[in-house]
Amino acid sequence: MNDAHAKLRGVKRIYRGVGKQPPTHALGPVDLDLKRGEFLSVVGPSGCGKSTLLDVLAGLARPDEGTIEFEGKLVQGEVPDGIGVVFQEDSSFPWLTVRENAGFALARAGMAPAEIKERVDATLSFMGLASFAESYPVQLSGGMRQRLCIARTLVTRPRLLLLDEPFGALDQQTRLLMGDELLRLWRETGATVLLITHALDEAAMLSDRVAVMSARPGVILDLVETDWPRDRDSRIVSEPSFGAVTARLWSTLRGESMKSMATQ
Amino acid sequence: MNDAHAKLRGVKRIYRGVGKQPPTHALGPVDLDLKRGEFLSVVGPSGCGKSTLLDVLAGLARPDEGTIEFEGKLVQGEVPDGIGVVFQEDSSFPWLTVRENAGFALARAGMAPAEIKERVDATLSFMGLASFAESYPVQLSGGMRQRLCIARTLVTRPRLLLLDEPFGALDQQTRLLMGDELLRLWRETGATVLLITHALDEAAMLSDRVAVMSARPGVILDLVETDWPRDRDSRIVSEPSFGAVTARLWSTLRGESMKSMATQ
Amino acid sequence: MKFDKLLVLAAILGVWQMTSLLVGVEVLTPPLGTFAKIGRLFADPDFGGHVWETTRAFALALVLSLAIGLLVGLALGADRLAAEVGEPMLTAFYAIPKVTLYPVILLFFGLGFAAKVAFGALHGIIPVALFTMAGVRNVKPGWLRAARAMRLTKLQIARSVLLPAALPELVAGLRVGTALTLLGTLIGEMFASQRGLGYLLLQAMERNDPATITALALLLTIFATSASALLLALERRLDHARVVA
Amino acid sequence: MKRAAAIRWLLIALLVALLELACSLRWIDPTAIIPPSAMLMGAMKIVLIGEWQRAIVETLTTVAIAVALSSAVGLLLGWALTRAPRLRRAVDPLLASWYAIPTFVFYPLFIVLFGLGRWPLVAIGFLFAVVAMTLSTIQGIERVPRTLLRAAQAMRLTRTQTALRVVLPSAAPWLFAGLKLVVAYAFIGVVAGEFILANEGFGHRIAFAYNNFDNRAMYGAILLLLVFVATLNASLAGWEKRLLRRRGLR
Amino acid sequence: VELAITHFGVGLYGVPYAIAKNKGWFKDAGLDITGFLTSAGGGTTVRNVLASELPYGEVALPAAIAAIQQGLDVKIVHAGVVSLADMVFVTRKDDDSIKTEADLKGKKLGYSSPKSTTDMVTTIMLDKYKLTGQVERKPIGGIGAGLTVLREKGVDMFYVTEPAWSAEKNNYRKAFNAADWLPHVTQTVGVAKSEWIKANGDKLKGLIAARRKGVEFIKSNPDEAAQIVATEYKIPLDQAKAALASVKDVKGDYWSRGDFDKEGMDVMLQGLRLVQAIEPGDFDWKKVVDESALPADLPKSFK
Ligand SMILES: Nc1ncnc2c1ncn2[C@@H]1O[C@H](COP(=O)(O)OP(=O)(O)OP(=O)(O)O)[C@@H](O)[C@H]1O
Ligand SMILES: Nc1ncnc2c1ncn2[C@@H]1O[C@H](COP(=O)(O)OP(=O)(O)OP(=O)(O)O)[C@@H](O)[C@H]1O
Ligand SMILES: [Mg+2]
Ligand SMILES: [Mg+2]
Repeated sequence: MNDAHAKLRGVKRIYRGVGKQPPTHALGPVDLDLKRGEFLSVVGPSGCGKSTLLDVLAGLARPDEGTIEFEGKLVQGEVPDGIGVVFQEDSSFPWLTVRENAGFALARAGMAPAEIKERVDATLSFMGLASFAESYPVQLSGGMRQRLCIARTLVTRPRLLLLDEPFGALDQQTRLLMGDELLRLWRETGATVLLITHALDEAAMLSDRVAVMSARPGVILDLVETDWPRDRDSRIVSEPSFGAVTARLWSTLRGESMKSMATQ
Repeated sequence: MNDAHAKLRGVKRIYRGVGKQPPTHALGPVDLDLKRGEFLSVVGPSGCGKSTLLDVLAGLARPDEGTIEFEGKLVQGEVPDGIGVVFQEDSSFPWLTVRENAGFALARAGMAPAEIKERVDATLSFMGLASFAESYPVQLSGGMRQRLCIARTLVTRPRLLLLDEPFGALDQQTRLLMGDELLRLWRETGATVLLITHALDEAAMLSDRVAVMSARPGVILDLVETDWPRDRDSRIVSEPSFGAVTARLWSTLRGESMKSMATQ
Repeated sequence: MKFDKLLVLAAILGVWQMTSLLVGVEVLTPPLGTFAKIGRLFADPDFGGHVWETTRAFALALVLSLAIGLLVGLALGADRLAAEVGEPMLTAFYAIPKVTLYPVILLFFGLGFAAKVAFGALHGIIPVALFTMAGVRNVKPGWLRAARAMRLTKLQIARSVLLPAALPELVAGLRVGTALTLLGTLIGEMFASQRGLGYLLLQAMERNDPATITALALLLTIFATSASALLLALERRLDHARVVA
Repeated sequence: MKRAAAIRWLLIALLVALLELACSLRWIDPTAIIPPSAMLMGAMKIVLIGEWQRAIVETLTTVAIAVALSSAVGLLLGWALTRAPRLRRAVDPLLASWYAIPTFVFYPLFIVLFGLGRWPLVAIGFLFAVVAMTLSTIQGIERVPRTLLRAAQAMRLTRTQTALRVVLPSAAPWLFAGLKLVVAYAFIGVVAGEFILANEGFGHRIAFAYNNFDNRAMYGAILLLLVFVATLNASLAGWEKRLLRRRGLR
Repeated sequence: VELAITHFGVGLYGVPYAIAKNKGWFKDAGLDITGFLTSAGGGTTVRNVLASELPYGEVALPAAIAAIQQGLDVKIVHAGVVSLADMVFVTRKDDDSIKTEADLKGKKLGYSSPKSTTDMVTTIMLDKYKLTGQVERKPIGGIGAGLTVLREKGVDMFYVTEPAWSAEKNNYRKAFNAADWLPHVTQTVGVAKSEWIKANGDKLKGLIAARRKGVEFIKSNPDEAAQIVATEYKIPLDQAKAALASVKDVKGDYWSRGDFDKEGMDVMLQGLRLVQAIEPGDFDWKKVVDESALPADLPKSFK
């Protein structure tokens, strides 16, 4: 596979317990190829190892088994250049204003202030945060803080964008708007996107492929291709085949979630 | 209105800005009666003041204008007995195990250990956390932590339950399961429930009434009655009138979200 | 604000005066007597030289304490292994009575200015390091993960994340470190000197001159308090997050 | 943990070996530093001498009292200051600057206030240690996440329950940092106090050895002191580490 | 360069040096002495001497002995203060129950710290007056602490040294002087690094000679000497005068011209053994003393 942007082979992750606790086998083995420029979503029951998958893929944690390659190079214990991550939990810096937060990575990379300002202003404004540029994160609502974290990563224009339930705290309409913005950016920048989400319709609507994960330890049960055109937006939900995709995801997932709630 | 469990009259909340920042008018004026034993959902665009509404209703913050009554008594600067709150953000205690977290409020209230154990075990198990009872919150996934916070509040069996996007980090199937559990509990305990959510179908499916809030400053634009039987569960989604309810919510909300993203 | 400070000041003076009355002026010179003594000290043409001597050594020692302390603290706080290896050694070493290290200091720094500076730094480095370490260690892991995901270098993480995130602890460390460096410099001066405030203090102790002792102690406290207030003001300016919360 | 200990011991062994070598090759003046082997002999001799044993017990008791007092008072003081922000702002600059006062010059004052013997030394150790605890407590309390306090409020916890069940455990990592400083400072204060002023105790014995150029006794005593502090800290550290681990804070 | 002189400015040991410097006699001997390094405590001063550019200084005799015994590279080159005339034992002003040593019976006597000079001196005294065991001795610390305890009635008697005593004269009652029962005690000696002595015999001779001139000057010109002490020590002239007079009043010389007083040194040695600061047994002064730089006209005690 020559066009694989990132490659996971036999990736496993096991958390050691504290004290006498037994270890938790959280993930894998997972084999997955992320094609260059594709939009892939991952869905799976709560606690199945989605965030763990993102961690090892980004190089934030080492897998206990298996290898990860990004752009042909092994990922080991360090986040490679070109990857951008939005975390599930709020990780905005409370000591910086919204604007400073958003421009943080750029400033550290030594970009010229004028260019930073331009990029940040543009991003904040389509994130609906323009009028809060001088506020601090504590002054934002939960959803606004989540949008800030997305903005902070988007401004860096990563080649591989990893998003962990980035719209979890947003209302449905805002979610749709954000989804469309994300699609637009994805088209414009040609980036590869991996989106972890718990909204099946969102996964179905945005993605080229959707990976369905099993209950913990998470392995990939199904990989659904959507065959949407590249030039799509949220109106795709009215396509007849949309229902088929969500139905397939739903049927696979249903059983896993039940299992996961029962055994955990 | 004699059966009003909680009463809001002209409630407003304005956050002072820091330094030269202008104040933010976040909420109101809001007038709302929560009927005893009803299940009311609140939906609204991100940043419209939903969490703020919950804060003042619970007595965690004082409104800048207006009054709140709970069970006939004024709520002022203190959480009245009988109210249980689940916050939007993770508020589990990191130094306690899952079990200890869940039993925390009961232990403080002086309940007998045996009874605590019984209640906690039951709650953890239907929350799908039974096998993680001895784990610490850092060892849980985002969704599991959210479930823990719900469990911690449910064990206290409040008469008025306030939930701020409690299922935000859960996958759809788990969400449905949780929703059904919540309905069951609601029926069994006869509690009044106020649920803040950003999933319109969830709001439509669970509630007796759904309040739709405007963009900031949030006021109540619409109060939709669903007329579902008390004895319902998630299968209600297949009712023909279900579509009508969500459509109505959707149409009101759409414009507000757009407004909110544009002006913020 | 101002009023509160004046009130506290008045309270301190009150307690001081009362204690002085209680234990006798031969033991604790009362406030007025101390101020008068300070006036007389400043009137002495040699006093400026003594102050300058101490200030010089203190300034250098302070720079060393803060710089080395911060670096060590950051390194230990950021790396769990380094902390587990280094911290017990640091704390244990710190508890050695510094006086006994005098022969070692003499051996490495000789007699004079360098030894004084070394003594000052010796007192200051470790508290700065320990406070810094504690602060850095308790920084929310999520922020560090974000920083790593942004591919910040170690230095950038230290500067742009650890420093602002642990600012209150850092400033506390710097404040304690500053005061202790001053004390250390002074003790260094008591070992071998013919100039400096430490020398004056030693003379006053040996001659049983409580007025001078109290006056010098007050001067030192005023000095350290000013430094402390300055650092606090700096912290308030930098730490927006706390202002908001 | 095992690895850290191993590395630490290795490092210590290396340093010791280096020092031993430097001393035996006479790179270092033996009147300034003696080889570790000689220090060890000195230490062993000390533990066997009754006079020293008494001194050690005396000093450890004084330190223990100072540690107990200063951590308790520091905790309460820190807590009180966070409850009274106006007072806090007013006294804040004074908190740390207090360290610059050469406490031992006020020994006569302490004698009048506390009499002869142990208590003036306890006072010196206490004064030295209490601020570290106060500052750490303030920090710990200020760092309690707001959402946890809100949760406590929502659960209708009383003030005492909130303080004991939420604030205290949440601030625990900072309190631990403070406690470790307290141990170090109490030792420093008491031993230095004995060194300069007292007539009993470990510090005085060290001073005597110092003044008599009895390097064996002096370094032996220092070695013992290191062992005391290290043991105390190690027991704290084990506790602390469990606590941090649970919270994912390394 | 600076000379390390123990308790310079707070004890009278340094007075001859102050005069020699003030009079320019060090310069005459080809030495550029710019000031005096002081410190409290014998051990530190010896260490300072060794670390100093000019490795010579005046230190307490017990410290010198200890240093040499522990293998430090110093020799005793001349005697310094050979009397305890500066050590005054005092009581509270209103307490006249202690007039003679014998009155100490059943009283509380303070001293600085175990194994210190005051420990030895009081031990010897009690022994001499057969009071051992009948007087409660309490170690207290420095003079400040001691006087405080005396005032607070924690002890009935404490010691004060000159020139501090001259400043406190009116606040306490002097009972007696340590020199009353121990007329010969060598308190301080000049020490120098052995190698340096070999290479710089002339300089050392110059130093000793300059100091000696200082000692003689105190005798011949007490008023001017007091004047110089007042400026160099930064104390009031009256106090300087009184302090010099008080050590002169006591019989015997206070400052040696440089020559040793073997008896006084042996007393100190005996004291050190008494408090177990040095091992019992023979002690060979010849091994620690180097008389080569003493002026030719002064008697040599350890040939
Ligand atoms: N630090 C940790 N230590 C121990 N176990 C952990 C740790 N982090 C996660 N786990 C366990 O690993 C499993 C997978 O967690 P992960 O966070 O990857 O789930 P997730 O799929 O992201 O879930 P969610 O949708 O709820 O966020 C869970 O069972 C969790 O208990
Ligand atoms: N502590 C605060 N200080 C200042 N402004 C605040 C504060 N908390 C919230 N706000 C502002 O109040 C408004 C409403 O916030 P709130 O958290 O109630 O929104 P929300 O409806 O819960 O949004 P979300 O769905 O994103 O959680 C927002 O515009 C926010 O910026
Ligand atoms: Mg997750
Ligand atoms: Mg909210």
